[in-house]
Amino acid sequence: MNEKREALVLSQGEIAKDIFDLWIKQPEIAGAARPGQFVMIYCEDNSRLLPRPISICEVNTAKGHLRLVYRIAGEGTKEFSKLVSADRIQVMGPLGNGFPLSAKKAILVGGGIGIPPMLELARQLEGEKQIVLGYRDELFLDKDLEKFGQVCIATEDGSTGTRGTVIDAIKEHHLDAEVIYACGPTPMLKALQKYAIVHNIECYLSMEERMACGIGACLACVCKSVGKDEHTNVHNKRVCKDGPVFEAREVEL
Amino acid sequence: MNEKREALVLSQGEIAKDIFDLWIKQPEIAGAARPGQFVMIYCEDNSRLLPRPISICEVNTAKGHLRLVYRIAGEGTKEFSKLVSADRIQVMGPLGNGFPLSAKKAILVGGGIGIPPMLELARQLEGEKQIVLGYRDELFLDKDLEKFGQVCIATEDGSTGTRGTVIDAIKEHHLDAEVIYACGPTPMLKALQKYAIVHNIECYLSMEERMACGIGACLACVCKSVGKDEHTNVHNKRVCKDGPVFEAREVEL
Amino acid sequence: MNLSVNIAGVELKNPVMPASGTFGSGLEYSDFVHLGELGAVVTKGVSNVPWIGNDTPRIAETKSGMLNAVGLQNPGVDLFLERDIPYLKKYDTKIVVNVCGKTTEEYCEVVERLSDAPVDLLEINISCPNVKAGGIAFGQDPECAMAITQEVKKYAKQPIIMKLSPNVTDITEMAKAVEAGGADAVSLINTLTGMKIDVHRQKFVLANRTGGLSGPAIKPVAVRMVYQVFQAVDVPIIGMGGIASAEDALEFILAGATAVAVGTANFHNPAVMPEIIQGLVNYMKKYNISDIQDLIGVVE
Amino acid sequence: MNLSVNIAGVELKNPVMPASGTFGSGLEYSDFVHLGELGAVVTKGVSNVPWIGNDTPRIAETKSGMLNAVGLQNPGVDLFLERDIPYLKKYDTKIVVNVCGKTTEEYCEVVERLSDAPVDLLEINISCPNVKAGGIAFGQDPECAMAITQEVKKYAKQPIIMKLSPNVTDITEMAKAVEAGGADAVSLINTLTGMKIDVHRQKFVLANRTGGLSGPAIKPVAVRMVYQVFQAVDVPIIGMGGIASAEDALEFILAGATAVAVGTANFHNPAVMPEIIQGLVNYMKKYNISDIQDLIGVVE
Ligand SMILES: Cc1cc2nc3c(=O)[nH]c(=O)nc-3n(C[C@H](O)[C@H](O)[C@H](O)COP(=O)(O)OP(=O)(O)OC[C@H]3O[C@@H](n4cnc5c(N)ncnc54)[C@H](O)[C@@H]3O)c2cc1C
Ligand SMILES: Cc1cc2nc3c(=O)[nH]c(=O)nc-3n(C[C@H](O)[C@H](O)[C@H](O)COP(=O)(O)OP(=O)(O)OC[C@H]3O[C@@H](n4cnc5c(N)ncnc54)[C@H](O)[C@@H]3O)c2cc1C
Ligand SMILES: Cc1cc2nc3c(=O)[nH]c(=O)nc-3n(C[C@H](O)[C@H](O)[C@H](O)COP(=O)(O)O)c2cc1C
Ligand SMILES: Cc1cc2nc3c(=O)[nH]c(=O)nc-3n(C[C@H](O)[C@H](O)[C@H](O)COP(=O)(O)O)c2cc1C
Ligand code: FES
Ligand code: FES
Repeated sequence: MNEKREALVLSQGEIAKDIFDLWIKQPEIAGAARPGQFVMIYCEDNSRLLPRPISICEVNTAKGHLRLVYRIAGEGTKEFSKLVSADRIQVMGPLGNGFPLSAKKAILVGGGIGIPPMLELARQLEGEKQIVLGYRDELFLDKDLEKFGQVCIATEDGSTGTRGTVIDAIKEHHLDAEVIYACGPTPMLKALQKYAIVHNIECYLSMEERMACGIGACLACVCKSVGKDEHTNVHNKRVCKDGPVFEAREVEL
Repeated sequence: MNEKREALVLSQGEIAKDIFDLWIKQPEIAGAARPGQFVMIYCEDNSRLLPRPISICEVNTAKGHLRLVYRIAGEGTKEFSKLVSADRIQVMGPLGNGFPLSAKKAILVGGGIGIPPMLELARQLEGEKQIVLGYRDELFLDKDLEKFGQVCIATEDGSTGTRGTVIDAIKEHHLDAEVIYACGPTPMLKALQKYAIVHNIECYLSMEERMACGIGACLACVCKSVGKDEHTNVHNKRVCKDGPVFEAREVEL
Repeated sequence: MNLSVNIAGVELKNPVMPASGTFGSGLEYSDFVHLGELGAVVTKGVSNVPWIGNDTPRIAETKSGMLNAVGLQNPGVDLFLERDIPYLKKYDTKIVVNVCGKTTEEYCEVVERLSDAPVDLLEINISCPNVKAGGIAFGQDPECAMAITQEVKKYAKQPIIMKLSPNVTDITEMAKAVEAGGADAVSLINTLTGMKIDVHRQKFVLANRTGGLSGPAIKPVAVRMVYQVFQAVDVPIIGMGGIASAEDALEFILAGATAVAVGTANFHNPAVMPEIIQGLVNYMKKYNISDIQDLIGVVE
Repeated sequence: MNLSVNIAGVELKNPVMPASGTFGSGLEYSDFVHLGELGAVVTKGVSNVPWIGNDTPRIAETKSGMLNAVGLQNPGVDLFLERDIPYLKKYDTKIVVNVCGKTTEEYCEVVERLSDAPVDLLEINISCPNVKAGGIAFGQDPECAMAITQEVKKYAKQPIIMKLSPNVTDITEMAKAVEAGGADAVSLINTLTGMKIDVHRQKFVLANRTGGLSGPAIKPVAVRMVYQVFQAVDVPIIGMGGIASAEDALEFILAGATAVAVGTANFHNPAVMPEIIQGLVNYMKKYNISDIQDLIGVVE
């Protein structure tokens, strides 16, 4: 049976302002995790009932370790940011479908707090990888990703790399690919969706939506889909179960 | 201005099953505390709003230390029981009136989790002290109290001292006194009230009631009083503000 | 020790079931819970045709609670009968189908389509606050509630549970109305209507503006209403609203509920229902209670 | 930056005040809060003669909330006028007196006794769920609510705030009724009726059985009702129910409240009101808002 499981906190550090890098030990989840999947982390505070979805950033299957990188967005992530090594947390997962792997020439695009899942993806993809990272200003995980391919950076304030968006960076560096993988804010996903359609490139987008159950039962987390979803036979796919990764042509953004 | 203050946890240990012995550092509160007064401890968990009243068990004014001894009764005290040294908690106090001190020959009576306030009282009373402690079974704080006078023990199961109640112990040991101070469960207080009236002894009872504000404003914690209360001019005194200590003849139990 | 209870002639092996809409039709949670251990499975609301539901965001967290405005997205009764009922029939549990609609005719159509299906009980949701047209009105007006109960009863072959809204001045009036209309049982409470505002964006958090408040936050209101309804009617009560532990479930039973449903707590702990069932057993052992039915409504 | 707001012609230096019954008449909290910093002080409900209130236990904690059944213990209007008003007059703040009664006559008697006192506003509590005789009926029936508003208005020299109960099917109907009756403002919400059961003792936790639920648990319901009432009436609204931070207060203001009251949160943090006022200032600075009145009801 799947279940909410206890995980041991191995270490935690702040790698950029309000961005935390958490390593936990949870062998069952680490053993099953695929890039693009996520876990649910439960709050200890009893006034916060809903679990928080966080992408799997890196996995050490042999050791049973998982890396999660997250930004403080509200009370729940603030609670998590106080965890220190030897603490215990409740986690469920791995959840969602994950990115479909292939050996095609790929562009991996991460925007802001959408960057973390790109790391495990980069580790597992076998083909040529070009990695495009968009930041507001301060960088994180860029050094980790450099090991796996050419990294192009776009910053809103122009402090590093291309001034502007990830699309600007893709254009500036004349990147091309057979497949795009992306995770980041909706405007970025929208731009990539358009880019992929115009350039006729296969493209996988990881979506975000508010979740309650995380396993496809409550219908909180739907996104508008082109095809009918199998579950309720309407045009609403569940991000937690049918996604979070969708082919760009499958979803309406 | 009075306020909710941060206190530093110095140490905590379990001195009997589910009975915890907590030392905290809070100089303002320690500096003002009198025997029979209490503090309010706030929960960190946001689902628990109300502060928990806990009697002051011992004070080290010079160092600014306070000792609190409490039983796990529910979720709040369970939360407190997990505190370890160097943790911080929010505390308000000292609150309530405390026991009136004198140099008269005294009997101090503590029943169960009503025993803790007797310790600081015993330390500060100057006259002759006879100390009667009632337990269900396991003893605690008895050794601390032995330093201040003769200790007589009553246990429900007869495992130590008199089998029965504190009244049985008082009778068995033929104790007499000019003043009785007591804290414990209502049946015990009721018996002592009667005993004091019959024997015409001055008697101070420390009462317990559910509290919200702890400072006399919300009228949650009233007890039926013989005289009219000054606050609302009815026969309901506020345990938190007019008490928790009342002369036995003042209250209806 | 007897844990079984009887709702309108249907015997449940224990009084614990999911609250409609929080458990899908059981499939997704079957990874976490042996469905055969539950007293019943209650499905998400089903309507005559597929409903697409509301826009997102559909949920928001609140202190010890949550708001939802899913808007009854569902595949419609046809796919439901074809797929979900056969799936549930594999398990040794009772099947309660929650029915929603915008008009009396729609409710009756669904009930009629279900009448020959292997379904044990029908729960008629006249209280969902998230559907614009109709829906809620039935649940807030005693005469409408009685009328729809009577109509539905004409088509139903299974016993009918009327699910009541807490957003009313007097819950007993509603309970009496559906009892008079022929309801075989009542379930309560559905969600309290609430709202959350994002003060930084100065916008409603939910696309639907309002949503239904559920979870431990509302439990005191739910227990009070179950107690009041228990005093007012004779039909059995399925109690719900914030149940997250065996003690919570016992509050409802002592207040007068024959069975209980667990909603929001599934999101916090997908294995909560078996834990609650075990907690009931422990309680009965501790206090030497041989039949759980001896606990119904005995608070004093 | 302007933080002041106007309730029926009375200018408050800021929109923050205590909720009636949680702050006594200010005396006890003056150790924690400079009363002169508050927009107003709202007193505990006062009746024509002293009321002894309910038996204990009067309160119970619930998840992110609490139940209370204090039962309006108060010294009666005479001692109140003699002691509490002169005390409050020492501070540079507005005085709102909360009035309770069992009959229309009792309400009118108190209002008349207060009419020449240096009191700025009267808040008429027609919604306290804890008083057996009368009380609550006024707050749950639009006609009764209108009638009592009209009667009270005959005796009042100060503007009248009618305090509404959330235990109704349609809060806008109640708000419209008291507006029609001449209310100068409305305040909402009072507590939701709830119950807690001690499952080990199988007894009601509160001596009064039911109590009023307050605190963050009920905030979503309160915000929703304030929003609905803002759409329905023209009189200013004092919003309350679970406010514990400046963000909470802003939710109410954006939903349509002109001022806000803080109740249960005082128990968790006796200095919460000055913190909320400071938080409002910080918010206005951050978003470059020069007048707090520009925030009232602007959610979209
Ligand atoms: C599939 C998926 C993967 C994600 N991966 C990451 C990641 O790797 N790193 C990271 O920093 N963030 C990630 N997020 C976003 C993250 O879930 C939210 O930032 C987080 O839930 C905020 O919780 P909070 O308690 O701090 O905020 P609060 O605002 O207090 O949360 C209140 C409620 O809203 C929900 N919520 C708030 N923001 C979001 C959001 N953006 N998306 C979904 N739910 C939200 C919370 O889960 C909670 O239920 C992911 C989201 C999804 C859906
Ligand atoms: C003046 C005073 C002094 C006290 N001194 C001590 C002491 O020194 N040591 C000790 O162990 N206990 C003491 N108590 C009792 C202590 O306050 C409760 O055991 C404690 O509040 C229980 O909290 P909980 O969260 O564990 O229980 P829960 O049952 O979860 O608490 C729920 C609510 O009920 C209140 N409550 C529960 N039991 C009591 C109670 N017996 N009295 C008052 N409120 C209660 C809690 O404060 C809280 O608001 C004292 C009580 C009072 C009034
Ligand atoms: C996400 C969600 C969806 C719901 N959908 C339905 C539904 O389809 N039909 C229905 O009658 N009630 C529905 N409800 C209400 C629940 O069945 C239940 O009455 C309510 O949530 C109170 O119980 P709880 O506090 O345990 O969640 C839903 C509740 C939630 C949280
Ligand atoms: C202990 C207590 C006593 C109260 N007494 C009164 C009262 O006397 N008159 C009144 O109108 N409301 C009374 N209320 C209701 C509050 O004024 C307020 O409407 C309600 O508690 C919601 O606000 P909150 O969640 O901030 O507490 C009382 C509330 C509490 C908790
Ligand atoms: S979160 Fe419940 S269906 Fe996705
Ligand atoms: S706890 Fe508020 S008056 Fe005593």
